[in-house]
Amino acid sequence: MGHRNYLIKRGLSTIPMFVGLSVLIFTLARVIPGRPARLALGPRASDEAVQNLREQMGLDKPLWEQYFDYVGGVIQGDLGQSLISNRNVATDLMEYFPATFELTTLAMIIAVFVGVPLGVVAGQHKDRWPDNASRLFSFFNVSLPPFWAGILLQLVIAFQLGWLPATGRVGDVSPMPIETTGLLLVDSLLAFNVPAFVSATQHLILPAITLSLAPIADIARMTRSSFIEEYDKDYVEGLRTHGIPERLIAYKYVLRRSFASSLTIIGLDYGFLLGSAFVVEIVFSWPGMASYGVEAILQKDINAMVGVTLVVGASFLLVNFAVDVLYGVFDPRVWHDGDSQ
Amino acid sequence: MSGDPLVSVRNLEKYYPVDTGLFSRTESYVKAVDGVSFDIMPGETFAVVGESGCGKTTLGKTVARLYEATGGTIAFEGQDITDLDGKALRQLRRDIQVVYQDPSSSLNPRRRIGAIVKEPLAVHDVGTKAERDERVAELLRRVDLPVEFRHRYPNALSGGQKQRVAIARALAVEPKFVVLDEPTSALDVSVQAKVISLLDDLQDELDLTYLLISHDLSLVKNVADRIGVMYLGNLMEVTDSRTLFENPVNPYTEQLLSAIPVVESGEQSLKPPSVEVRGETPDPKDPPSGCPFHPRCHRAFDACDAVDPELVEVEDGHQTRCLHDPGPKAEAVAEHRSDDVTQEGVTED
Amino acid sequence: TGNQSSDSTTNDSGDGSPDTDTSDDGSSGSGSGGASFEYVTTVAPSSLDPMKGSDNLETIVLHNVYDPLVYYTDSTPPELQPWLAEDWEVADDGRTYTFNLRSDATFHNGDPVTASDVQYSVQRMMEMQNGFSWMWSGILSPENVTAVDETTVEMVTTEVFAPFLYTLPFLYVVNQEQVEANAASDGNFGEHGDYGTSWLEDNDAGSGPYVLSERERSRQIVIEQNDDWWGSFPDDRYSSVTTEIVQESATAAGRMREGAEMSDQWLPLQTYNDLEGGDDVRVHAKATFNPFYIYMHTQRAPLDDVHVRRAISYAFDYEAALNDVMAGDSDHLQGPLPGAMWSHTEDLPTYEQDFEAAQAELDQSDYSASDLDLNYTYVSGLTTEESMGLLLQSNLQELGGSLTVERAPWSNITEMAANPDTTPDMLAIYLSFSYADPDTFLYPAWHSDSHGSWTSAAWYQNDEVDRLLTEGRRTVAQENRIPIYEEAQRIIAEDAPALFVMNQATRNALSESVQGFQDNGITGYRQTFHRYHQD
Amino acid sequence: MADPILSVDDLSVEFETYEGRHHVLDGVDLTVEEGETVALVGETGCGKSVTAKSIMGTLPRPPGEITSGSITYDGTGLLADADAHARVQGEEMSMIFQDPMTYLSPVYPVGSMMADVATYSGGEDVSWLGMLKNLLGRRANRGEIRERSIELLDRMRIPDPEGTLDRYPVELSGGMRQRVIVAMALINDPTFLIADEPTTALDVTVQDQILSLLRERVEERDLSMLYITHNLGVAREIADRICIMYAGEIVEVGTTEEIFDAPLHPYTRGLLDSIPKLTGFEGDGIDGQIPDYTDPPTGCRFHPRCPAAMAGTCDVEPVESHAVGDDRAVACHLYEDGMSFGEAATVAEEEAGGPTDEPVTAEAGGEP
Amino acid sequence: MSNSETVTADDPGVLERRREDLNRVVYRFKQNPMSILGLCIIFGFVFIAIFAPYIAPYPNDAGYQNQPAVHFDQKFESPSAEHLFGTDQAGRDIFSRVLFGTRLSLRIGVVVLAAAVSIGVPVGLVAGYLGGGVGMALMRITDVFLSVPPLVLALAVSVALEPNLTNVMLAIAAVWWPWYARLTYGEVLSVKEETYVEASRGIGATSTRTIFREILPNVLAPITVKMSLDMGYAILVAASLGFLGLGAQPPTPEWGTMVSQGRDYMPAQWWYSTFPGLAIFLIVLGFNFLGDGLRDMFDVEVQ
Ligand SMILES: Nc1ncnc2c1ncn2[C@@H]1O[C@H](COP(=O)(O)OP(=O)(O)OP(=O)(O)O)[C@@H](O)[C@H]1O
Ligand SMILES: Nc1ncnc2c1ncn2[C@@H]1O[C@H](COP(=O)(O)OP(=O)(O)OP(=O)(O)O)[C@@H](O)[C@H]1O
Ligand SMILES: [Mg+2]
Ligand SMILES: [Mg+2]
Ligand code: NI
Repeated sequence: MGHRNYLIKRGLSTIPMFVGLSVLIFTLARVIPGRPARLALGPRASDEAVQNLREQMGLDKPLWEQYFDYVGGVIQGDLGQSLISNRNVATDLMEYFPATFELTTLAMIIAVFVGVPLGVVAGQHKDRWPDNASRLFSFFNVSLPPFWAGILLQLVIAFQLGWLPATGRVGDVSPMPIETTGLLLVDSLLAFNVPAFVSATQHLILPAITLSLAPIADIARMTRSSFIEEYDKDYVEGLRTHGIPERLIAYKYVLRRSFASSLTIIGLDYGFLLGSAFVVEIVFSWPGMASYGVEAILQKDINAMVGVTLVVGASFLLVNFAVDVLYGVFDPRVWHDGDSQ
Repeated sequence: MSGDPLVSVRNLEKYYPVDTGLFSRTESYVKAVDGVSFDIMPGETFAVVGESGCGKTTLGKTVARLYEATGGTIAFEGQDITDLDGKALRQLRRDIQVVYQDPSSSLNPRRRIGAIVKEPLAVHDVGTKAERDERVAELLRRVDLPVEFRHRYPNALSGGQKQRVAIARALAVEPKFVVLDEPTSALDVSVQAKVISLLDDLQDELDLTYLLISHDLSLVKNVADRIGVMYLGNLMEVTDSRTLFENPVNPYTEQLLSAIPVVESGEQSLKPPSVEVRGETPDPKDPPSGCPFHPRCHRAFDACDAVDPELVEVEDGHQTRCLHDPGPKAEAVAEHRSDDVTQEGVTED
Repeated sequence: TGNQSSDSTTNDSGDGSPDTDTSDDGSSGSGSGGASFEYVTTVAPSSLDPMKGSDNLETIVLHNVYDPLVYYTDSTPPELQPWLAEDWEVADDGRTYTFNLRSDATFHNGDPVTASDVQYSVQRMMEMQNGFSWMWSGILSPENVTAVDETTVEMVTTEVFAPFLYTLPFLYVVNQEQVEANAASDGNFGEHGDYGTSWLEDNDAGSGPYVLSERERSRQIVIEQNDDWWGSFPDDRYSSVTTEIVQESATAAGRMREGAEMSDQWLPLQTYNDLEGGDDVRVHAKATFNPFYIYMHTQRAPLDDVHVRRAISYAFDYEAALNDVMAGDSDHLQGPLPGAMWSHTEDLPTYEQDFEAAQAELDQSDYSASDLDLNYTYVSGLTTEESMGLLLQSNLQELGGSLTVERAPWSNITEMAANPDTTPDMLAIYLSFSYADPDTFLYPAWHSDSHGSWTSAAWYQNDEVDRLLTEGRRTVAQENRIPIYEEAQRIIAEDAPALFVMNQATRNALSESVQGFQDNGITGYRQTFHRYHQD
Repeated sequence: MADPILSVDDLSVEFETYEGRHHVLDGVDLTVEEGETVALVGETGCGKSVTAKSIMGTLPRPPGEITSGSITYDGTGLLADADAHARVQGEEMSMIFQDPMTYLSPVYPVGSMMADVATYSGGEDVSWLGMLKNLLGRRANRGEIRERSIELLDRMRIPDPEGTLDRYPVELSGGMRQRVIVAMALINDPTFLIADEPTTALDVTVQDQILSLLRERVEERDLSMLYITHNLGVAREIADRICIMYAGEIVEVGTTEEIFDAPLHPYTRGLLDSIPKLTGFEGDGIDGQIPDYTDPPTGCRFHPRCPAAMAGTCDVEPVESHAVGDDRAVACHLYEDGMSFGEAATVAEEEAGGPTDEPVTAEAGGEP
Repeated sequence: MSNSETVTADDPGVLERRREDLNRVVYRFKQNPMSILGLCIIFGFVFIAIFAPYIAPYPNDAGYQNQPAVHFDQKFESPSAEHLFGTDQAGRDIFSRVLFGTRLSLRIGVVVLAAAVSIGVPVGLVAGYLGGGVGMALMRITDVFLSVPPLVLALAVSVALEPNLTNVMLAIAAVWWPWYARLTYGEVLSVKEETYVEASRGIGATSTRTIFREILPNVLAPITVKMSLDMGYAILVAASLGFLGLGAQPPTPEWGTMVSQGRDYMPAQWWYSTFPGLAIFLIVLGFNFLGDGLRDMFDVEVQ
């Protein structure tokens, strides 16, 4: 089997997942008690108006028909009207998603760049103090409720020390960079807008750190254990017997394999991170998709809810696809799965 | 040979589908067992030898109905058991038992020895609880294990002891036919000898019939009545054990024999003249055309990569599968045999 | 009866000019140069379509961008003042209203405001069935609105509906031509396509004092002074208003400290308290029209017994509610109506905490204290409502009963209230206010026609009250309506279908520099920026 | 005779584990002469690999600990001087491993590993920069090393050696991998080779091929080799001299013919008897199993399984190695006082006759 | 009969054998001080949960015995000897409420995991054992669930149902079972390859018997370890839902809700959010320590 086949196959396998996901979310959204049409029209709307809106939204059709209508729309980029924003959910998401993306991506980057070295150091010094310290640190991180960690950071760093802003995505800068990617950091850089960039970075730091705490721990733990496991492998002994320098063994051979194992965790953690974003964005008033999603769920804005969950699920699937591809880069055996025993 | 065979296998096939990736609906197979036929007489030990991956285990387990055959038939006591299922199959299991290669993995590490040996009795609902306990004690004694081992977990036993437990379990329901899948290959020689002699004793005592799978020709020579030599899913040569060593006719058997490291100078004379061994077992997913052995064969000629030979009888009870003894395919061979090429002309492709 | 004083409603606050405290029209035309005003809010508007918007921030923007026919003054209770309509009259049948439009009003694109625009606005409102349209459903239909000539509109209500004029400040007039020109052809409204709804989200088609100049969803809305407005601005006017949407009350407070002009009324009490200490910020607190009730399900045992309801009303600790839960500046409600509303009467039975009286009432009922095993539901996230529930819980315990406090999202509550079986025993509600008429409080809450709505969660049924409330609607003259409503209030207060807990003070934080702010208690009309000016 | 190139004297190794202290090697003596192939033969767990690792200096410490003894290579004491050990290990010695499946890094093409071995074996350290260069595939003498590898693989009779270098281990069969491992061991022209069961995982036919390759190479380069196996047949094919090991002790040493023709130690005899032979097989194996190293039997470690164990002697007195002729030694109480095989056999007969067949119940050890 | 008695007489004795097993466990456990600490923390919390009414200075402030108390006149008192953790907006003692909150958190953890395990493990067992189309289908469904972050799905489910505590627990269980299904599936796949499973078939055991006697006992270890790690996560997710406004009904003290409510009063009334958060942190930490110790002990890798 060649690389391309592997990629195509792996890519195709996400399609049924995506369909399953949409069915799941869609069904869940429709069985929610409470009449979205009434909610949309405000508490004092007449029954007649509600009924009209129901028809407009197709809520009186059988569920499967609604589903196909919906999927038809999705294919054309129409995620339906949001009841709370009165806009197409797709438009809303285009606005909110970049903020979430920026936040989660930075958090993931922090997590990888802190977690992997931490895991390697721990693995190299197994059962000695750097290992214990790193493990303890990891334990603390996973156990911190993200919302609480965020609040504490705000309390200390923003309120007490005043080093960084507590909430929001960007300060009072003018002119604001023109939106091209929606990612403020990128946009402000593109526009050479230094104040905006600085402000956006400052605002990003606390929430990104908060979000990254748990993945740091996970990645460190995974890297550590796969590093140790790999270090125990026969071929490492073989290399050592041949007199290969320890540094080369550790960083060329062992790390590459153990990083591949950590990659799987990174993929899973991305999902976890998207979940935590739901609370962290609230804490930091981050104008992202998660706050929008929470609102949508609480307000039973079904289209928005389905849209948000779909996007979250899709990002998760995509990231995991990317992770699998990367996995193949680090561990070429994957490409040859099935080539020979 | 006289009387009716206990086990009779005809054209047995077992193919494993291979996932060839994109879009293809598993059209490709590993033909682990590809048309194997043999009979086993009651009370006899029939051995199958061959190199790793040639399909020995698959053959044994298919005969024991642990795997579904892809084709062919298996008859036990004259009755076709190829398609038994459900209750009838479970009933059959009392008569056919298997002892596995790796004693460590064939015992559940979380159950005590007593429970493991008792399991077949419980499954087939034999006797009362007290009777079963009694039987377990008896079985353990029979395989030379102290009875108090029943309270131990497998990991507190040595490899040889574990294999004895496995044997005790196999014997619990008084089977007639036992498939021994490399029962000693995971054991040290000093322990292997003990287990082999135990199996030998049991066979005499309980009137058992064995299908012994092994890769150790020296071992097989000493314990088997008849031997089948297997290569890439096919039996290459079948005969009684004495004949096989004294008069091997198949080139593969010759190579196998000549490669055995021996420990006694006397043995050397029993080996066929040394022949050059070349190549390795091909990828079973992509077997060579014609005779499966031809790329490695020191006697191959140009017909070998075109014609697939059949197992033919060269003398009474001695079958071989080689174009040098072509059987019904004689004409096809003649067509290809342009010249009397023996050594050269065939290269690995 | 009441067809007499139809014109008396027209007279209030005179002659058709906006009630700017300083006058002199000269300054109004020469636009720019005014200061900019920063309004901070934690609530994002969902729609800026004048026929869709109906909540707080939406109406703030709409009132400043669109002109209705009539307008509220900034007194409490507010009166009506001429706006696009210079004057109007009500025919003797109490159903036919004739409005004379002012001729100098133009839309922001320069088109004159005409009678047919008004007619179109009604049609758009009633066909879209969104936003405030419920106010007129069953009362006004588009075909009963006629443009008599360029500047005269006639509206005929289906029945006599006395509060009609008080509802009109919520009927914004849009530029028909402009809307139609910008309507997308595919939409839910047949020949009208989408009725211009999507265009109106980012553009305006109004004639009001400000022009919508920029809208960045969930970040800010900028409106700029309309130089061609027919009305006049004060001297030190604010020529541009930026509504900044922040997520956190803490951020809002921060913006105020940094010099924003005004913040909305939805910040936590604590934040206002914090702000109050600051230098340049003052917090304006006033109890206007924000009554907080705890409905009791009058059709379910044991609350179906008036004595039980009264007993509970006597058991509640209003003192603690007003002073400890709240900050002491809210009013104790006397009966269903806020004190500031006309027709409110002082002479009503008022409940104070009095366990003896409670016990006495309980003794008169068929139930004993142990039967009081009730459930109190409030809207998730509203800490005040939760605190009130907890307070009531401990009060009832003292009485010998018990109460479970439950939270539910608003969306569930409206659903629950639709059915008597799912309506909770007790429901905490801020009875949100719309038009400045007692009817807006009484009819939706206590008339049996309103059953099924969250405003009527007591499932109160009293034929006399029904009769009075209907009559109040049918009676045109205000002086005749007052006794009717007084009587209704008295009966309701005696029946105690709800705990009339308080009329909560509304707070707004303002920069010291802002002048001209008057809280008239009406959503959106507090923030009529064209009335504000710098000191 | 010249000094042996390798001599191991009285080597004892212990392991600290949570079950307690394992006394694994107990005074191992071993010599390898220049150009000689010595086979170290013994059953699973008897300490063959531990011996090899001690010589190579790759014994994991902890948990392992060398409690006594010395290892001398070409006159250099290795245990005392870690640097010398590292140098010798890198420059002079090389090792081939048992399991071709696990001794190659799965994530690099075999050529890359070979190149690293060629470049770095010798123990010199690598700078971060050097490593970066390495990772980017630009090492100094790349072409030369590649050529050397190709040539070597070719001599290992690997078809398409050039292509093989770029393949990953998964793409190679077991036999191919083992050839690559052998090639890797030979790439830097070692003078001393340790082969730890290099053919155990292979089929007889492939084993045959690898053995003849090794033999050729050893002869051609005049290598000294310590060949570890549990297969006496293999030992017979490859070795000049054989050391039989049991439970961490060398029980018998002798030339190949001597060992096979006249085994002295009861264990050796038992072992030989246990092996199925083409000529026949009556052997009954040896009762019992290898002892528990936390609490090894006192006296002779083999005595609980020994058919000729002399009560009062074998279970009490530690055994010494007794030289029996040149080049031949056996560690058994039977041969004390320079007894010959014949004499010992009589003693053994008597002893074995005494205490009847012990039931398996008496199997030693077994407790976890 | 006499024989079987002699057999048992040889027996080292059940009790002794048990003790032997226990000794080994204790030994492995002692190696890992963190897991001991974890165990102590958890015991501490269990103790608190059981004896909360006796430890808490103001049990009624936490709604004990359905006699909830409020003291609006004492609202927002900062931590003092009288109120160790200060008071909240209703003047209730936060210390008492935090102590009582333990009960709820533990209950959530137990119920959620019990539910998740009783769905996920059978699904994983069946999918793994049957394999083929059925197994594939089951695992695809599981994967779909896995592709939505637990918190998001739990949020949606708990809104879809009425948002009360039971449903919150159900919601979390609904998003949790797939992890167990996947873990079990993976374990079953590897255990299934063990020869003893085939051997069980070979002696004629039915599938059910094979699953329960041979496979299940061998997959329990990783499941147990995961459960102890997950107790913490489940509590965390429940707290997050509480934080988002879906949790226990007042006046039942729930840590997440308390943190969330306290947030409105930051930074002035910092104690309101801080202490409940600390409690969550500690209990989750305890379970993580313990789970990690167990993982070392059973020597399994779970994610
Ligand atoms: N479950 C399976 N699925 C696919 N292929 C299989 C499976 N089991 C065995 N094979 C393949 O079938 C062939 C024969 O395998 P089998 O285990 O029967 O060989 P064997 O002779 O017993 O080998 P060994 O000596 O190594 O035990 C091999 O190529 C193997 O890869
Ligand atoms: N790292 C280690 N930690 C603890 N004990 C060890 C270690 N390495 C080896 N041992 C113990 O030393 C003994 C000898 O092991 P060794 O690997 O030398 O055996 P071997 O003779 O090579 O066996 P095999 O033929 O199975 O390879 C074994 O009992 C083993 O348990
Ligand atoms: Mg096999
Ligand atoms: Mg070894
Ligand atoms: Ni490939």
